[in-house]
Amino acid sequence: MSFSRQELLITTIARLLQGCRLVATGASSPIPGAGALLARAQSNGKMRVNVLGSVRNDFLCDGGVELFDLAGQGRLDAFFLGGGQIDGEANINLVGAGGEYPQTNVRWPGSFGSGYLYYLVPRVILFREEHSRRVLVPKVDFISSAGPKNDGTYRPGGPIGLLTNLCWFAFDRDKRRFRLDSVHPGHTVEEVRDNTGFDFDCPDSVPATASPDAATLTLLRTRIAAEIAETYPRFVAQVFPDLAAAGE
Amino acid sequence: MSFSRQELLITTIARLLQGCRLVATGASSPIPGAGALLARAQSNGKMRVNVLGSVRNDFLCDGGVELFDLAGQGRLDAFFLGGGQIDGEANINLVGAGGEYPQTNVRWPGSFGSGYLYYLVPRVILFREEHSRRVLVPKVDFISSAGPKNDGTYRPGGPIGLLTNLCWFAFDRDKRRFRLDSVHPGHTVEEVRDNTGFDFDCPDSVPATASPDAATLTLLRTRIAAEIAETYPRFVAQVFPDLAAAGE
Amino acid sequence: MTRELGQVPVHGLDQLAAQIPNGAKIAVPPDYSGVAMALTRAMIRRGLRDLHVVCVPVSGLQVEMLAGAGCLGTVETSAITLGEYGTAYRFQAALKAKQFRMMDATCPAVHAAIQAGGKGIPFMPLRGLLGTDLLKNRPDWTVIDNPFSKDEDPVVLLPAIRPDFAIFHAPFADRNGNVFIGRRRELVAMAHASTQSLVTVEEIRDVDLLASEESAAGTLTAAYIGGIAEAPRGAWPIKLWDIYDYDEPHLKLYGEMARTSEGFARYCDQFVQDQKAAE
Amino acid sequence: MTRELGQVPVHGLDQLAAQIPNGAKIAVPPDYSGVAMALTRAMIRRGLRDLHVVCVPVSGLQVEMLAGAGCLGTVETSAITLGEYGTAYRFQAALKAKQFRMMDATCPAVHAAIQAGGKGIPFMPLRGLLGTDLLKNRPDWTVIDNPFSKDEDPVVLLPAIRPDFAIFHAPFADRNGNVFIGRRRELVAMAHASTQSLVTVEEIRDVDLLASEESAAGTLTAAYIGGIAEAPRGAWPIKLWDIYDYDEPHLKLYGEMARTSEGFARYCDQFVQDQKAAE
Repeated sequence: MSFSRQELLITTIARLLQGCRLVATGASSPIPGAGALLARAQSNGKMRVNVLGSVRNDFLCDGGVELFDLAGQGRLDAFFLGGGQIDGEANINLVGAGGEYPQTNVRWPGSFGSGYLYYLVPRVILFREEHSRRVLVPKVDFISSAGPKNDGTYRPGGPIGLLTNLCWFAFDRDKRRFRLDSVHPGHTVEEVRDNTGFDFDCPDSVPATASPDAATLTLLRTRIAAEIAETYPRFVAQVFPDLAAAGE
Repeated sequence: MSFSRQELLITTIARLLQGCRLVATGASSPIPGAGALLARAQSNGKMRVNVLGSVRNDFLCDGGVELFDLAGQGRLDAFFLGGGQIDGEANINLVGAGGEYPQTNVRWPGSFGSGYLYYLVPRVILFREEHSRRVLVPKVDFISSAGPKNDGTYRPGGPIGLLTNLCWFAFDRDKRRFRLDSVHPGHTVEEVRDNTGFDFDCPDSVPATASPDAATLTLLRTRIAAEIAETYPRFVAQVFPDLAAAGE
Repeated sequence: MTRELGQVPVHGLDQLAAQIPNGAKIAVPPDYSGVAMALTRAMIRRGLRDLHVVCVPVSGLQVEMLAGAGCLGTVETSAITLGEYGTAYRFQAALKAKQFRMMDATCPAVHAAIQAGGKGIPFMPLRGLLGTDLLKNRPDWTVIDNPFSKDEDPVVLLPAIRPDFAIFHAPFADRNGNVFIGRRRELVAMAHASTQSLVTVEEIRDVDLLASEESAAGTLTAAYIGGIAEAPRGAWPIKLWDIYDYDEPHLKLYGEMARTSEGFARYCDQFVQDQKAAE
Repeated sequence: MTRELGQVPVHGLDQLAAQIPNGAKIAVPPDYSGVAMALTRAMIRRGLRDLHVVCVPVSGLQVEMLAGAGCLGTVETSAITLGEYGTAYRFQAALKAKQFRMMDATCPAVHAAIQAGGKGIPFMPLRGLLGTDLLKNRPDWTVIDNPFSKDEDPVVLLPAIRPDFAIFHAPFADRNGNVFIGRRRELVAMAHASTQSLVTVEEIRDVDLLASEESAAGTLTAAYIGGIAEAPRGAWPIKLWDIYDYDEPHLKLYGEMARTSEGFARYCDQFVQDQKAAE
């Protein structure tokens, strides 16, 4: 069965979430949301997923702070962070680039919960579809949240890796470096190298990112697409047009 | 109009609460509760009263911590504290007496919120009906909450005085001593002196505690007695038997 | 097979009590929030030992009975009181006999330390407490100079409390294991701070508490809950909110029997051991 | 004479805005909690200056418009975003022109500092933040060594935030001035931390929110509220819970007009000044 770029990202995310008890997704996150719901469907009822913006898949009752308190309690196993810039030590920048802070040339919305969740959530998946030297820089201009330093400070959380349109980088916490773990079907190591602004470890042979099997794709295109459509109808209309059409 | 001991205490408390915006009473406090409701009735709608254990007069919605948070915010103007022992520097003991802590000879329930509210609430009224050398001691055996020390530590709150069955002692925060301010009708300075275990200032002439006027007594015996009966029916049956009979 | 509400297992009372090991740290609520008395009796039947009980912020008959049954290792509380139903004789006797460690506190200190546990922060500051024998007898508390103040400004820091279990009784759970707690927010704080909550309920209702804004506002979400048992009148002989009141005659009977350890033993024979089948 | 709900005065929108002086510190909620946009337009009409806006923990169109109208002195927030409705042009332009002081934060830091304000404690610790430029650019935050840890353990302390006003929009107030806030507990935290809350509501209902446990659980009690104004569709063009949605065409129109300061001025002429009578 053939699959789209988004379907590969979703199924890859679902694989990265295996074994989690509690996963949350933030604002404007249809692919992580679908990935988490897929992982839940495959977990035999062992995983809880909280999709921000959902009604049916949001079980929080204690206001906006509860997600952060869950992380502080050690209950939140996985979360997703992006970045206007991400560097090779896994520092992320959600604030702005160029010029002098706070009068940066480019200003993004801001750090949201990253300055906290990145430190507390054991399995943070860095997720940024755009894979370019503009985004993946040698050094971020502003550290919204720092990569793990191994300096002995309290830090149960941190990145397990970085997923883009081209590849999956695993993050090696000891070496404080990314390692190219798999390249998505149809792309090459050279393409990754050309479009990455930071240094990373690269084994001699890099496998292709595992393709989803037919059963997983079917599950995704039916039940999961329907579930995520509640929160992200436009995303579903675009990525799963058949389901969207059937639903109308 | 004649009045009972309890009615004098209630109307005295109401007078001490004049000008407060927010007053709360704790568990097992029918006289402070009635005093607060009387003060509210006389405040022209300027006072809020929260009676612990009431349904109609409890406006808190944020759990047991809200009362303490209100105090921390500076919103709670007055509260009542008692003590198994109270000494001349206004230290109070709600834990136990004799022997060595925690294996005291006598053990009382515990400090409840006193170790906090006494420091935060500007107008704490110490209230203990029993006026004896057993209660009013030279020095408490255990400090559940300390009298003001004027040592520069943060302390917006503290006692304004001590009300007993015999008298009203005002607390002089500068001198860290009680001053006998008024003796209840029917009692004498000598009686107070004989039954008080701590030293206190005593002017040459001590007035009698002001008796309630007829209008106040009428208000108390009708509307206020009915209001407090919701929370303390047995108290009302005992102190306002006419109202209790009429209500049956 | 164990029945489940969503991902929350439903147990019998003794099964639920069996989740708790000796030495566990448990958080319990005050009478007005809903005390799991039926579960407490199951804990006594189980013969639990060395429990560290954190009262949020006070307790009554629950700790009194755990004391009488020798279940306690530590009591952390702002008060133990049976209110107008008399003296906590078994608690006082066990305290005097040094059968447990006593950690006297003040209500907002327990609330703050539990909130710190629920936020995953290492400590919480609290005003007040300076100059008290409470502070003097709590080596686990510390005083620092407020770093935000120009002048000397000592402030007490309370280390976070992270109980193993929050244990309480509530009116009902829904079909997904969410529990209605109304405005008893100390239950939320206890549940957030604890590794898991063991909850008894009057009944399980085939509703979804998260379906409406009103009911969701008074709900503890199932993610915090490790097990539920149905226990009609599970707070008895303590009241439950405005649903049922204290059983006054029974509490008077308890007060009389519990004056002596022998009397307490007879009480337990009659109302704890023999109630096993009933519960 | 002003109408009152219990002890809470009911004002018109411009009267309510008139309570706020220049330089006031105001706390505002995120879009999903209920933003008082009609009141924000009244604040712009009033020509307020030098406001210190604390976003709990983020904001969008509200701060964007206050920036465009020159009302801001300080913005303390974890993000300013119009989401899919485009770029916050006026906010970005005012920031670049140094028209206000920017205090970048992370969501749980704002929540924690507001909660500290509501508890009356001087500060709250927070994990995380170490090594960030957020911390480096917040001289009001400080780092101490956790006094409860044997090893070196730096932890950030955030000073409490005590705004003058919490400002938000809610579905309804009851006849006693209590406000239904559902599970939007950041509104409770904001109200507790602030000297008073100025609240707009879709409607005033002749009910008593404290009468049932369910409705009381989702209620902000009147004691915190300094004034209420009725403002049907008062969050427009932002959504209000599940009661009404974003006005997408209007937000697109705003996004187009607000690209330039001239366009923003025309927008204000049309939708802020001229709406005075309507609001």
